[in-house]
Amino acid sequence: MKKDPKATKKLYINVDGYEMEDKFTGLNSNLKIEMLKKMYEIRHFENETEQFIIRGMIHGTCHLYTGEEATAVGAIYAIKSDDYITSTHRGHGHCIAKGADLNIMMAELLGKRTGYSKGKGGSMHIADVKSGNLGANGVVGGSIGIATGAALTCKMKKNGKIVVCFFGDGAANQGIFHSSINMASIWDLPVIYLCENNVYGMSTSIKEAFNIEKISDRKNAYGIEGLTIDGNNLVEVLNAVSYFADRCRAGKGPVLIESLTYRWSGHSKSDAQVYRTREEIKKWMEKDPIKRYREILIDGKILTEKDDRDLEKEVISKIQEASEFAKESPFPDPSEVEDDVYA
Amino acid sequence: MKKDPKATKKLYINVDGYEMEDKFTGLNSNLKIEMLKKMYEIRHFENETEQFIIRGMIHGTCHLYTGEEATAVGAIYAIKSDDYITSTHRGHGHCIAKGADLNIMMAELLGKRTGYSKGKGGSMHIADVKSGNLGANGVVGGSIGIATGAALTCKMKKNGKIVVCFFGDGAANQGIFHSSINMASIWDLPVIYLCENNVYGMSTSIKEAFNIEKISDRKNAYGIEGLTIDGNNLVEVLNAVSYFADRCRAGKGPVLIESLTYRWSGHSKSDAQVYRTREEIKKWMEKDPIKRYREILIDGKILTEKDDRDLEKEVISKIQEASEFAKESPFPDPSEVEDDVYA
Amino acid sequence: MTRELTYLEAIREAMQQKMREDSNVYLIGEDIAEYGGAFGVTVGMLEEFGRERIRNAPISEEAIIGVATGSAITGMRPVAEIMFSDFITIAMDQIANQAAKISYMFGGKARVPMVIRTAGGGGTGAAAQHSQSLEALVAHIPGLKVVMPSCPYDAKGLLISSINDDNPVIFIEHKMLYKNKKYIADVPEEMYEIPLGKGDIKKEGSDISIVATSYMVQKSLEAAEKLSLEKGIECEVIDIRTLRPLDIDIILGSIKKTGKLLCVEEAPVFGGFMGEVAAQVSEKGFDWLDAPVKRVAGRNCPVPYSLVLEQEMIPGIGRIEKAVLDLLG
Amino acid sequence: MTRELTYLEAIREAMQQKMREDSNVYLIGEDIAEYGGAFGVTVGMLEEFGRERIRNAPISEEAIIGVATGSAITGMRPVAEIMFSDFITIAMDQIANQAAKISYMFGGKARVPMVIRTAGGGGTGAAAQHSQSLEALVAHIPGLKVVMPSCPYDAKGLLISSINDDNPVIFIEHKMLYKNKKYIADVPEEMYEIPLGKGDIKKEGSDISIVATSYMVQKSLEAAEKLSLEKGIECEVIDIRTLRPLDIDIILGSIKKTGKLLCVEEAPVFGGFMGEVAAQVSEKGFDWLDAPVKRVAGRNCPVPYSLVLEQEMIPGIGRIEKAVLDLLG
Ligand SMILES: Cc1ncc(C[n+]2csc(CCOP(=O)(O)OP(=O)(O)O)c2C)c(N)n1
Ligand SMILES: Cc1ncc(C[n+]2csc(CCOP(=O)(O)OP(=O)(O)O)c2C)c(N)n1
Ligand SMILES: [Mg+2]
Ligand SMILES: [Mg+2]
Repeated sequence: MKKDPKATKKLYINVDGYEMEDKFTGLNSNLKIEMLKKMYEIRHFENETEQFIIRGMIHGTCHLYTGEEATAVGAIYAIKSDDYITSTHRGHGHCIAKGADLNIMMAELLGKRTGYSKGKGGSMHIADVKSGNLGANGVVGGSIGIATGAALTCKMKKNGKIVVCFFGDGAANQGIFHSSINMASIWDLPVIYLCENNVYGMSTSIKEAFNIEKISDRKNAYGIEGLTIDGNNLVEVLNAVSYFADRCRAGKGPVLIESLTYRWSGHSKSDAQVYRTREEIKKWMEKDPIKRYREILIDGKILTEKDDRDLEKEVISKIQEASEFAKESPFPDPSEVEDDVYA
Repeated sequence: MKKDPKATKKLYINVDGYEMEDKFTGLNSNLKIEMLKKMYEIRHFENETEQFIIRGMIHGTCHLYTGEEATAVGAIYAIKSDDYITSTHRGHGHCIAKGADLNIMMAELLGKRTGYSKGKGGSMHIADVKSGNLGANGVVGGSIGIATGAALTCKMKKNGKIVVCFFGDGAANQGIFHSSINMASIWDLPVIYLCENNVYGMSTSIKEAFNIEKISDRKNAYGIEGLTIDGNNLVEVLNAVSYFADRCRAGKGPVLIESLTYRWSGHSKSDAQVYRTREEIKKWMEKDPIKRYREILIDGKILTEKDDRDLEKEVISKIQEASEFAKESPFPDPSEVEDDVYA
Repeated sequence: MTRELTYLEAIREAMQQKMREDSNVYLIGEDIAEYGGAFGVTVGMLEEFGRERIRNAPISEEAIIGVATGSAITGMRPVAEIMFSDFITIAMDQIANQAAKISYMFGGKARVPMVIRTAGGGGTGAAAQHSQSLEALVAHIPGLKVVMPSCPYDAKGLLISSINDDNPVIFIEHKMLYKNKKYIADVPEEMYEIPLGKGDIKKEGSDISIVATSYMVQKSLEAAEKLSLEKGIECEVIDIRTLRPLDIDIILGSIKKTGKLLCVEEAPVFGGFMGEVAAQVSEKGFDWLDAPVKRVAGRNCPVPYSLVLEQEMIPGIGRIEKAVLDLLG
Repeated sequence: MTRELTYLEAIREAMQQKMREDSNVYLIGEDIAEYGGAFGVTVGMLEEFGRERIRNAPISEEAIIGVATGSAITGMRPVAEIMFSDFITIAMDQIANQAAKISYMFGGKARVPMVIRTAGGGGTGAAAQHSQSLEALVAHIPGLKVVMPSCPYDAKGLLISSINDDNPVIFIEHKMLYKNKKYIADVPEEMYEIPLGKGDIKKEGSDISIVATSYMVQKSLEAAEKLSLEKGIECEVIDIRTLRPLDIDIILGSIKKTGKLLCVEEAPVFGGFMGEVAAQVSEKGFDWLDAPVKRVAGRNCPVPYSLVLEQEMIPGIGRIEKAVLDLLG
């Protein structure tokens, strides 16, 4: 990340028992503003997606990332642009943060030929290998082994890259979580397992699915490092992931980060949300990661209220362009149905 | 277990940080001698099996339990006769300790119709549901979910039973180890996960397959109790399993016990054992669980050298009978091949 | 007494009635409690039966099936739910190597009375990992029974038989049938069994035999109606209902009459279950066939997302009609 | 230059030569290092290539395939070993839902050049969980290629093609062929490819066509020899070599000549892969067939332990001979 020349001496902070450099403060302003912009892009992309769903323009379901923006943006801005990520069924946020083209993404959601997967994948199957996004995944836990394999490539090719593997709290009880992290640990693979603990796996709360306080404590089963962070605080996410990314690059093996956050919308298209209360949702919405980050930037005189409003306006029109592009794009031709089954 | 009236006040010992009652000392002498007898039965059953293998009389492979007798016998004598166990590919020891008929077992190894599975299962597929043995398993880790399900039955039927789930160190890296133990933990199921750490999974040493010192530390990933014990010391195995069996029966949920032991023979029929040294094998053979237990009984004046020799002789002739029975038994008829596919 | 029920309601009623009758029957699966299952099949069951018997599991398909299996051999009669049939792959060892083989490996010394309910099929825009028809993978495994109901009446009777069966039964439901008003039908209130291994002729006809499974039975019936009205062609539509055991006699009986067979399934045609039907018919019905056995099935690709592609991948009425006309050539 | 090699040596040589040529090729599997694999296929490779490229994995089939997949889409060419084909079930989600579908789901934006080597088949007395022939489970999945070599020459050429292929290939070896001196054959020293999707006529004949896979090709050849010597019956024995893609033309070409087809495979007959062959032949070769297509395959049960039962379950020369005679009536 480009450093601000003015910021010379390092500041240190303590996150869940780990002494780490406060990398955020040293970042230059443009980058700090870019991160806010990315969060807006995610927020408004999901709002637009919701509109498409309501208007019945999306065939299939979508899992919205609204409310969790700080985790994707903070984590992905903590690594290099050519590092890898693997994503989940709730993948729009990771995809946008990793630099995906909004037009091409939106086109995919509408099942258009101009989409990332030519309309074959949809919301749950967007990948952009060139930008280092190895793909969303419809199988809960399904990408944990793939991320581990990508980290093996990094190690064997000695290309200096690392992998950030996003997955949910629900995925942490799948067998592949266990066998993959153990393998990464014994082989010192450069992968950050980033568990987005948003309190629920569909309707099942972490209280019901786990008998431990912190999912990050599972690091002890593999002899690796790890911690739990405030996933709605972009600064903390960025600092923690930066700290462990350096560790991974130094060949010190994988880590397990638990990022505490919350999904604002229902699990998917159809969810009556009988399993949680309005109060709980309200409590979490007060911890809006965008509001919190915006305030940090405004207090830090990095942008003004007006800059902020302009930024958000700019993003909104960008999203409008994206949905125009998507709507105007052609559908694939039925004759293409068996293309791409094999390379 | 029947208590010796003479032994009134409880003795306490400390095993891997747990204060527990020394149940062994209170047991009556017959039971103490019966356990030695069971260990002899396992040892000589395996010796006889090895002979059959050498003479090419066994179609298929066998995994011998020689050197690990204290774990099976100590654990199974710590629970009630109608409690359940699940076993592994290295299952002869568990099966014998749980009270299987040696004739019927040996007949199964020779593929005879009089065997436990009518010749359909062989060494890796012996079950005796009546005696509570839910079966060996050819799939490493394959029985961990089954044991957990049996424990669910015990809980739902409130029948006061518990389950001891035997598996190897190698199985502890399978996904089902993780998902099953987590499920048992959140549902407080009465199951003792007993990991027989015999240093190798086939040719792969624990040093190579794990990045942790104690497999029992994985208890922390599920919020359950557990410890590591000397698996070649029958007294310690019996006391530790008794202690946790009471806990399970009291509804306090599952536990993870790691029992340190060693397999004397090769992994299976064909194993050049290039992955370990003669010295290492010798070092472990000096910790012979039978020798150690016999000395405890002799020092404790529970049996004399002569009693011991007679006991072993008696066992040896019993094994001879078993192999005679097996040899004389008829093979199944080809017409039976599709029987028992469905209930 | 009968009432009109949806396919989903019929399935729920079968489970409710068996659970009231037999305390050994319980449900285990993901989000089956408050949420009532991803498709709402178990809505209301938590309230009636409580958490002990409606066991809301973590996302751990392999453990769900392992636990169901272990509880089955020790006296329970679990009904496990795998939310989408695509995820039976995660539990495939427990299904194919454990549950299916326990009776045989142990020489009949253990029984595995369990049902695995799962939602299969496409048409919902859920794409490659949430739309598959994987019945061929389980139908090939000795020790398993495989059931695929096509309507509410069959769904209830077959599920009751499956729960009463002492073997592991894979019960594959179809998402497009669950709530579709079009397929609402009369279902008796009382419990009744439909034997596993008996097919059913859903429409009689003398010109050609159509064998289909699950949702494709409904599509075949719609095609048959059109052909009858527009062209006076009378198709006999056979629903095999259970893939394993397979009622080959009902198929052969029909071919004796029609001399022609069209097999319709949703799964990709290559290596699909209808290959087995075609093979058995070509061997046992060779002398009665006066035309080659044809198959209309999914294209040889994963289920795509975009509606236009999904409709091309999954067989529709048009393809069935065309195949019938080709066969009658 | 050719030398005589066993099937096992031919497989090892293919891997050695590819690894010398391409540093992206590596092996991952259980006990493949010092131990050299459960059957000795990788003996000596640790010494030549070292631990980084001969990755000895913990017992974690699902992670092994997941890791191979992730490394494949990022530039490596993994050759993963699943010790017994029975255990592909543990990795079935990674194989069928991930590796197989990645290219399609991502619209061709990612490639998965990987090989999964695994030992299939019975005859070793290893019973139900170590003897299966599960090729039908993978052959049905679009996105996978499935290869089953029957002899040393094919084994080397097909494995080299599989490693060079940009798609996930399931390469199923047969335990009874590995070291059997009977099947030693000349194999060229240099690297050579046998295209995936091309069958091979192992013996020409005009009376009847026999299509077989893997070890059953050898059994069919032995039966054919006997029939030729004792009865003057000339069987044409076709080894399809790859189940997917399937070379249906070589089969149809043979049937044009013989008018009769016998399919031989080791897996339980019900729902087995030969159902697909029979179905395609009955449809496309209907006019040339002058007898029903017959199948000789495993009995519909798990593989039993006892030798007498195992020999009854798995097809032998006797059953093949009898089926040929029945067909020639
Ligand atoms: C293997 C598997 N099981 C079940 C599902 C259905 N499903 C989709 S998302 C989801 C919940 C996932 O929870 P979590 O991992 O916490 O991610 P979140 O949705 O909370 O972001 C479930 C059960 C699935 N897609 N894959
Ligand atoms: C799923 C699976 N993978 C591989 C094998 C082959 N195999 C049989 S035993 C064994 C080693 C098991 O090690 P461990 O669990 O420690 O038991 P031990 O043999 O040491 O008693 C292996 C790899 C198998 N049977 N099942
Ligand atoms: Mg979650
Ligand atoms: Mg071991």
